[in-house]
Order: sequence, then C-alpha cells, then structure tokens
Amino acid sequence: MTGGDIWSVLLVLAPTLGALVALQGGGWAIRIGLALGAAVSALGSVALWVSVAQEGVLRYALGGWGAPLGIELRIDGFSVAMLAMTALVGGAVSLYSTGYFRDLLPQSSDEVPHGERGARYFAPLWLLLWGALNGVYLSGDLFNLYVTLEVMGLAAAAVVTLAVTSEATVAGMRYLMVSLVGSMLFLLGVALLYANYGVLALESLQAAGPSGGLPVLALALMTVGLAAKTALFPLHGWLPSAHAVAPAPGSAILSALVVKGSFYIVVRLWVDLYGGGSRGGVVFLGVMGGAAVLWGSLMCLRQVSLKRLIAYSTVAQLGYLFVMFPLLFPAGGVANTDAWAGGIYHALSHAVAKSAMFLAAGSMTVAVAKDAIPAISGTAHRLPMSFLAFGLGGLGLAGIPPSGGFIAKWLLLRSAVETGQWLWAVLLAVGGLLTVAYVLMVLRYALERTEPSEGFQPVPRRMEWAALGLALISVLLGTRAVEVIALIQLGGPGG
Amino acid sequence: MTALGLYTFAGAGLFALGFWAVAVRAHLVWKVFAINIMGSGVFLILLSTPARGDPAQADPVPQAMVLTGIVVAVAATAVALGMALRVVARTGRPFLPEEGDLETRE
Amino acid sequence: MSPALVLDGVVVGLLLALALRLLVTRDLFEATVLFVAYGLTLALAWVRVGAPDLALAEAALGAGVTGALFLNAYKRLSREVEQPTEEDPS
Amino acid sequence: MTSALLGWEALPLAVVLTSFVPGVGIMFLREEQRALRTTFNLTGAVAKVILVGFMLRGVALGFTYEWHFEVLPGLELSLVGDALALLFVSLSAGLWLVTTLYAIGYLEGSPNRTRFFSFFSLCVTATTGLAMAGDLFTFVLFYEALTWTTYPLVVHRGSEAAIAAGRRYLIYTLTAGAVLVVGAVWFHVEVGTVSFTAGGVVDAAAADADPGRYLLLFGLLLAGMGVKAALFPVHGWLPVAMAAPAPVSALLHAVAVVKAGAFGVVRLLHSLFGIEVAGTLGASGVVAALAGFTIVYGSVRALGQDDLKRLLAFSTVSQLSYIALGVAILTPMAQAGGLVHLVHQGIMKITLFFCAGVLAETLEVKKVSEMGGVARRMPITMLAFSVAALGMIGLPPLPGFLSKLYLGIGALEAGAGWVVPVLLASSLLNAAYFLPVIRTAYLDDRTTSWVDQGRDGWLEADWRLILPVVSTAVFVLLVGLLGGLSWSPLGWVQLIVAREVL
Repeated sequence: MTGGDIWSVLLVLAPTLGALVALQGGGWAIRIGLALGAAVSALGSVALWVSVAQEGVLRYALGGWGAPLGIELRIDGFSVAMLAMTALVGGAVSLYSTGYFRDLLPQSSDEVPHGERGARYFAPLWLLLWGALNGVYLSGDLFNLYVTLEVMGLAAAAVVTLAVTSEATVAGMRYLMVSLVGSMLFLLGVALLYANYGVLALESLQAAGPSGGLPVLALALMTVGLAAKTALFPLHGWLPSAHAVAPAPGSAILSALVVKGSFYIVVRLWVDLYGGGSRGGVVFLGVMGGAAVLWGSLMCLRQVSLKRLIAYSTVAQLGYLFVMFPLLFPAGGVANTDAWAGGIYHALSHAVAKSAMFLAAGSMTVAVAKDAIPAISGTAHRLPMSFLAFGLGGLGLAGIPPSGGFIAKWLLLRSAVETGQWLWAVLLAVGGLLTVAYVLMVLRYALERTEPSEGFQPVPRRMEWAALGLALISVLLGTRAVEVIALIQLGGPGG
Repeated sequence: MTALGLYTFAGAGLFALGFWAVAVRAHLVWKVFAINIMGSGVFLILLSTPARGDPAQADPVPQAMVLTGIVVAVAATAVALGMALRVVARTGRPFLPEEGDLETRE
Repeated sequence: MSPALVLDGVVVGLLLALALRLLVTRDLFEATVLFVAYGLTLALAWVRVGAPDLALAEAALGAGVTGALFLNAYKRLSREVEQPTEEDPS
Repeated sequence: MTSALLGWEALPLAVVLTSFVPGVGIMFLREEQRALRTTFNLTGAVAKVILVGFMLRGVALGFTYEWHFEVLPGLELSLVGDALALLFVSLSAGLWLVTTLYAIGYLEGSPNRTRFFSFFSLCVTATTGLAMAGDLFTFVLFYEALTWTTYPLVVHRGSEAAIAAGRRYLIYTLTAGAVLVVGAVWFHVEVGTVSFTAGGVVDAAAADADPGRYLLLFGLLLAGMGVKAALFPVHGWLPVAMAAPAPVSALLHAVAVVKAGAFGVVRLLHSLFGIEVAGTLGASGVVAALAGFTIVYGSVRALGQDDLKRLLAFSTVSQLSYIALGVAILTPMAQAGGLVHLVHQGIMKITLFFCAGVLAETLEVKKVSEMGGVARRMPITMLAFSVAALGMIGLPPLPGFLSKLYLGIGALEAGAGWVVPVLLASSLLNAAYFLPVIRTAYLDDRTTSWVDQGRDGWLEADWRLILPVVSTAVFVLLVGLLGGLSWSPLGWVQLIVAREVL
C-alpha cells in the first residue's frame, strides 16, 4: 500500500473543499482554495503515477464495501495520465484566473462582459469541476461515472454563463441542454447494462464480455450521449459558441479538459468494456471523427474572431481522438498499440496546447479589448510573451517537432500504415496541413509591422507566464514521449 | 406479462416521451420537464429489472442508485431552471434562438 | 388477471398519461401541477416495485422540491414575459 | 570506430547548439542591442567553424561521432558526424560565418533585425541538424524545422510579393513535409529501421519480390525531398522566393533549403535504398531522368530573365540537379561528381547572390539591363561575379569544370551516354545566360542612373559586404585549383565514395 487510496480520495475531496473555501469570497479565500486544489492534484497525480508504475493497475473499494455496492476506484496508466494532464493545465489556469478576474476585470467590468460575477464564482465552479473531473478518471464503476459526469456538466455550463451577455447565457443554456440529455442517454445505457448483467463495475462488465442486442443498444445510447458532450461531429453545434464566449480561463478548461472527460468514458466503454465493439462501430466513430477534422478545420479558416477560431479548432482536434478507434481495432486484427499511444498522446498534447492558446488569446483580447484576429497584430509588440505562447501553442497543435502533437501524429500515422488503413493516413496528413493553415492564418500577423493599437491595457505578468509555461510544455512534450507512453500503456489495450 | 415487466416498458415509454418532447418543444421550461421525465423513465427501468439474486428480494444497489439519481436530478433541475430564467432576463423570451442569430455578431 | 396487476396497470397508465399531458400542454401552470401529480404517482410506483424508502424520497424531492422549483419558474416567467401562447420561435 | 574520448560523442550536438543557443538568445534581445546581437551571432558562427574543424580532423582519422536520444520506443534522435554529413556541415558552417557578416552589413539600419538574426541562426541549426541526421526520423524532424525557420526569413520584407512568396513556399514545403512524414512512417513499418546506413537498409530480396510497392515508397520519399531540391515539376517556389533579402536568398539557394533537399535525395539513394537496390528497382533511373530534364529546363528558363536574382534562381534549379544526377548514376566517378557539386555549387552560387546583393544595396541595380558599366564602379564585385559565373559555366580549372568532368566520365563508365550531351547543353546554356551579364557589366555604357549609396573609404562598398564576396570568390578559385589535394572538397568526396559506396 503506497497511500494511493488516500490520494485518490483527496483528489476528489480537496478541490471540492477548495470550492467551499473559495465560495467564501475575497481574494485570499479564492487563492487558498485554488492553491489547495492545485497542490493536492499535482501531488496526488505524482503519487498515483509512482504507485501505478510500481504496482500496476490499482483498485480500491471505498468504505470497505467492495463491488458492486461500494464506490469502486480503478486507476491505470490512462487514468493517471489524464489526472496529471488535468493537474498541469488546471494549475496554470488557476494561476492565470487570479490575474484575469482579480487584478484585471474589476477595473474594467463595464466594458468586459464578466466582471464581479466571474471574479466571485469562477474559482468555486472551476474547483467543483476539477473535483468531478478527477472523479471521472478515478471511477471504477458506471454509476460513479454518471454522477461525476453530471456534476462536471452542470459546473461547466455554469462556467460558460459567467459572462453576462446574451450570447453567453444562450450558449451556456444550449450547452446545458445537450449535456443533460447526453447524461440521460448515458444513464439509460447504464440501466440497460445493469439490467442485463447485474453489475456496474467496469472490470466485472469487461469480464462478462458484453454482447448481444441489449448491451449493444446500451453502448449505442451511451456513445451518442457522450459524443454529444464531447462535441463529436455532427453533434458539435453547441461547442464553438460555448467555448468562445466563456471567460478566457473558462474557455481553456472547457476545450482542454471538460471534453476530454466525456471522451475518457467513451474510451473506457469501447476499449475496455466492449473490446472494440464491432468493426462497423469503430469505423463509424472514425468516419465521424474524420468529418470533424475536415469540417472543423475548414470552419476555422472562415472565422474572424480569435476565440471562435480556437474553439472550432477544438472540434477538429477532437476528431483525431475518434479517428483513433478504427486504427486501434483494425479489421480482424489485434489492438494496435501505436494507435492507442498516439490517440491518448494527442488528447494530452491537445489539452496543453489548446489551453495555452486560449489563455494567451485571453490576455491579448483583454489587452486590446478586441477579439478580431487582425487586432492581435498590435499585441505582438506589446505582449511578446503572450504572442509567443500563442504561437508555440499553435505550433504544438499543428504538430511540428518536437511537440507532443508531432509524436501523436507520427504514432497515429504509423498505426494506419501498420494496419494498412491508407485512407486514414491520407486523412491524417490532410488534417495536419489544414491545421497548419489555420494556425498560420493567425501567426502571420506576428510578421506584420503594425503599430500597437490604441487603448492598450497592461496584463498581469502571471497571466503571461501561465500561458507561456503551458506553451513551452506543449512544444517540449515530445521529448519525454518514452516515459509518457510507458505510462499510458500501463493497463492499456495490448499492453 | 409480469408486473415488473410492465414497469420496465413504462420506463422505456417515459424515456422516449421525454426524448421526443425535449427535441420538439422549444420552450426551455418544458425541456427541463422533459429531461426530468426521461430521468424517471430510467429510474423505473433500474428498479423494475432485478438482475441480481432472488427477484422477490429487493435489490439495494439500484435503490441506492435511484436515490442518488433523484438528488442529482433535483440539482440539475435547479441549475437548468435558473439558467432558463437568465435567458429570459437577457433575451426576453424563454426560447433558444437559432444558432447564429446572436453569436456571429462581432 | 390479478387485482395487483390491475393496480399496476392503472399506475403505469396514469404515469404515461400525466407525462404526455404535461409535455404537450402550453399552459405552464397546468404543467407544473401535472408534474407534481406525476411525482406523486411515481412515488406510488416505487412502492409497487418494492422500494418504499424511495417513495418517500421521491415525494419529498421529486414532487416537492422540484415542483417548487417549477412553480418558482412559473411565477418569475409570468411576471417577466407574456404567457407564451404561440410556441414556435422561428 | 566510435570516438574514444569520453564526451566527444556529444560533438554533433554541440555543433547544432552553437547556432541554436544564439538563435534563441537573440529572440529575447531588444532591437537596439546591436553589439550584443552581433557578438552572439559571430561567437556562434566562429564556434561552429572551430568545432566542425575538430570533427573533420577526427573523421579523417577514422572516428565517427554519434549522439543519441530516445524519442519514442525504438526511435531515436540521432546525430552522426561521418564523412558524408561533414561534407554538408562544413559547407553550412563556413558559409554561415561569411553570410552572417554579410547580413550584418546588408541589413544595417533596416527594421526587425532581431527577428531576422534569430531565425537566421535557427535556420542554420536546422540545416546542421539535418546534415548530421543519423536516421530518417531525425532527418524529418529537422526538415520540418527548416521549413518553419525559413518562412519568417522569406517574408521578412513584409511586402506583398514577400507574403505571396512565403505562402507559396509554405504550400510547397509543408505539403512535401506531410508527404515525407507519411513516406518515412511507411518506410519504418516496411523496412523496420530508418537508420542511415552505408549501402542502404532495404532488403534487396524484399524489394525484388514487390518492386511496385517499393517504387511507390521511393516515389513518396523522393517527392518529399524533391520539393526542397527544386526538382522539376515541384521547383515552382524557388524563383518566387527571391523576394527575400539577399543574404537569405544566398543562404536559401546556396546552402540551407535547396541543399537540404538535394542532400535528402543523396541520403535516400545512398543510405536508405542503397544504390544497388535503387538501381534494380529503376528508381535511380527515374531520378537521373528527372534531374537531367531539370538541368536543361532550369537553364532554358534562366535565359530570358532580366531580373538578376530571378536569373540566378533558375540557374539554381538547374545546377542543383547535378547533385541528384550524379548520385543517381551508379559509378564512383559520377557519385563523386554529384556530391562535390553540393559544395561547388554552394560556394559559387553564394558568391553570385552576394554580388547581386551588393549591387542592389549599393547602386539599387537589380536588373541585368541596368548593369551597363557597373564593372567600372564596382570592379571587385564584378570580378568575383565573373569568377563564379565562369565556374558555373565550367571553365577549367574552376570548380564547375571538375564537377562536370567527373559526372561526364562517370556517366560514360556507366554507359549512360545521354548525360554527356545534357552536360554540354547545360554548359552552353549557362554561358548563354551568364556571359551577356558579364559583357553588359564590362563593355556596355552606363544607361541608367544608379542611386549610389557611396563608398566605404577606398572600398567600393561597405567592407562587411565586400569581404564575404571576396572570400567566397577566393574560395571558388582555391577549390578549383587545389582540387587534387586530399583536403579539397573533391578529395573529401573521394574519401566518402571510398568509404560509403564501395
């Protein structure tokens, strides 16, 4: 016993407790709450990383009740990777948010559409969300997943509406509706599985090897529900508005972390529970993912608003995650470990790169009080750190070496070649070029010689550092691929 | 047909009814009603299909789940109605505008 | 057909009828009342499927608290907007 | 044999870092910190030359310097300093030093110099990394990095033409990059290794069994490399890219980008497929035919050009293909001729671009038709220009002659007699487009009014522009005259051919 069970409980409790502290209001309460959540998440992920590396997959039954009555935790390398990613991005976002809401907005709350409300409620909501996210990654049974997923969805929708504009209210409401209906579909699937097998623990269900009419119907229902929450094409309609209107740290959380929460469950279902389901199923997921890559990228090229462009890029990048499925389960073959490593690596590196971009874009749009893409050319001179962060994040997203995105692209391509699925290889190559195109559409303003725009508002240094730190990590993520891949292969398919 | 089977089918019917309503009713409050109905449909299915052990004996697992589910549903309803009222306060109407009506403005 | 089954049939029929009526009506107050009635019927159903503890929770939370939430929404809405008679926004 | 001394393995990494560190460091400098920036630049450039000198000596003695870092399970970032790598590294290191000096003089007083020198150094970092790549994976990494670091240089001026050139450059090179990545991944899966090994790693029997498949694989990789090597029909970005400032054109055309492609083709034939397998597949025939066509095509296109830099750009398209042609012909003589042209073309072409830059900067003369009488105003520059141009044409004993001689003899040995007329035609065309330029400069009267920026003391222009011009021109002479020595590029290339091909 390495204390992994204690850390697991703390990973959910500490952010929630932090939320309560932060709810007391005032700068210090918020800082203490955020620090508590960030510190415990960071330490907890490291502790679990060590435990998993030493002991393999961890299983804990809380309250001493074992399955199926008690709360069952199951932690493998994939869980730890997601926890660590959440801790990393979450820590940076927390730091950033203290500058964004406390120092910046109260002075300008008339012009900027999230003033006191955001300052007061962002931290508690985000910490609640953080606890729920950690809960998702630790859960070992389906019902637990449902509860944490629902809490996550409610908090996330509330984060969108922290802005008081009509756009934000409407986008948040639309997101909430999609999220709630998605949860209901998921819960129906859970009920059907329970009706069939009488168990909820993921491992027991996996052992039962679900197949046949009802369990497949359950899988379909759950997948549709989760795909809506993950904004998989064509259920992505709610995402661009929701992610674009949220306050910058909120956008970063939503795009980098929240959609990954529901994606994580999709992976657990398709990879662990159903062992790939049917070939037709994984190809269908892949086709939707491929459509998302193309459609999302093309929409990016048409955007004039910086934040909407980044949001559409999330739609495109999430597509790659679903392209993983047909590569992971080739026709008649065994699970392809390269596809697994590449897909999960993409999820991780997208989270880091995308949050860096949203945070940097937040600094820039606040600094010039404009969100149009050309307006940032003035900020390249005034906020060089933020611009650098945005650029590096963009390059990380586009998959230039040695970023994590490059490693992911390489692995996914290799799995496509290994399994002879050439169409996917072409898609990956074309998608990569489209990504470069829309990243450059923004970056070329760095090379334009424009005068700094009027009405420039300075930005607290810690905001710039938070974004730049994430951007640097995203670009250097590829240099530590051996360790990260070793982690995500722990307990993964074929590993 | 057993009594329990009857409730299972009723649960499925309620879920379908709710799903249909959430899709066709544009009024936000009715969407929240519909989601509640969907939830109760799932609860009915959970409680009326004793998959474990003796069918005559009450199964504590789904009961625990449904209890949790009811609490979650109340919380979700509170949040959703609160947000629906904010939509009304901002736009003056209890509907979601078509995508693109509001957002594409610069 | 046993009397018990008849009772179950009535409960189920009532549930479906109430749900349908409350989902199609255009009157928010009527829908709210129907929702409380639906919650109470649901509590009855919980008793019938062998979960009497849940019946209490359902009556208190499902019918009571949720009903109150909807009633509050009704009050706020009737104050802020005209009672919507025409539904379709587009 | 690997290096015996502890720590020497990291020498290739150190060579890469000598330009990477200044590149990143300069990025954080302010525009007006001129002295510090120049110190960074020159320290890095000199350090690189010294380190490369060490490696040259070691490799001549039989050492190989290797440095590895595991990136993915089974895939390494590997930098190897062997004879072939050093051929390219020495060229880049030497020319980087003179080009840095030249660029400092050329860009005097123009805006955004911090950004320029930062990416300039990073560009050379990518080039040296690529030159020393020990496997295809590392090569691809630096190949992509090269694209990204040269783009800001191409669009440096920020003018319409520069932005358009940058866009075209990116469309070509990024597409090529994507194709190359797919090809590299396929190669890895198909062959099981991506390591650059003398004689190739492709199994001859496997290639024999499924030649179509391997030819397609070869084609993908060639397409990826060929864009940067400006092989017809994917050369279109190069003539447009001369919208960049002269030092960039010089480096772009003579060293970094185009040589990266040509060097890639060399690696593809030498170290991946092996010239024998490539020969049996017919792949080298494809390369030879494409290269032969490009040689003539580029020269023909250069004929009518009035814009001096554009003329030089088409000349590059043509001359580059000598390298691909040489390595695609399977005799040691031809191999040597192709490889040595990597260096020969580099120093000759950089001299020409330097001269064009001096004319543009000092007199604002950019067109051939405006060059009447410039030789009287700028005798040193035009003398250097003439030396390099005559070298290109292939006048004995200048470097171009040596390249062509070896290529021709090698081709005859291989029974590829068609190469000789191609070489002759190319030489005639070279003469046809270079000699009029020289004639105009020396014999014609001054027809247009120059905007003379004035002299630098007794020199005809800023010494930082003239010194690089003179030194590269002297290099051209020396390389030609001393071709028989073992330390000359030609001698070194014969060492490579002896070690790697035979």
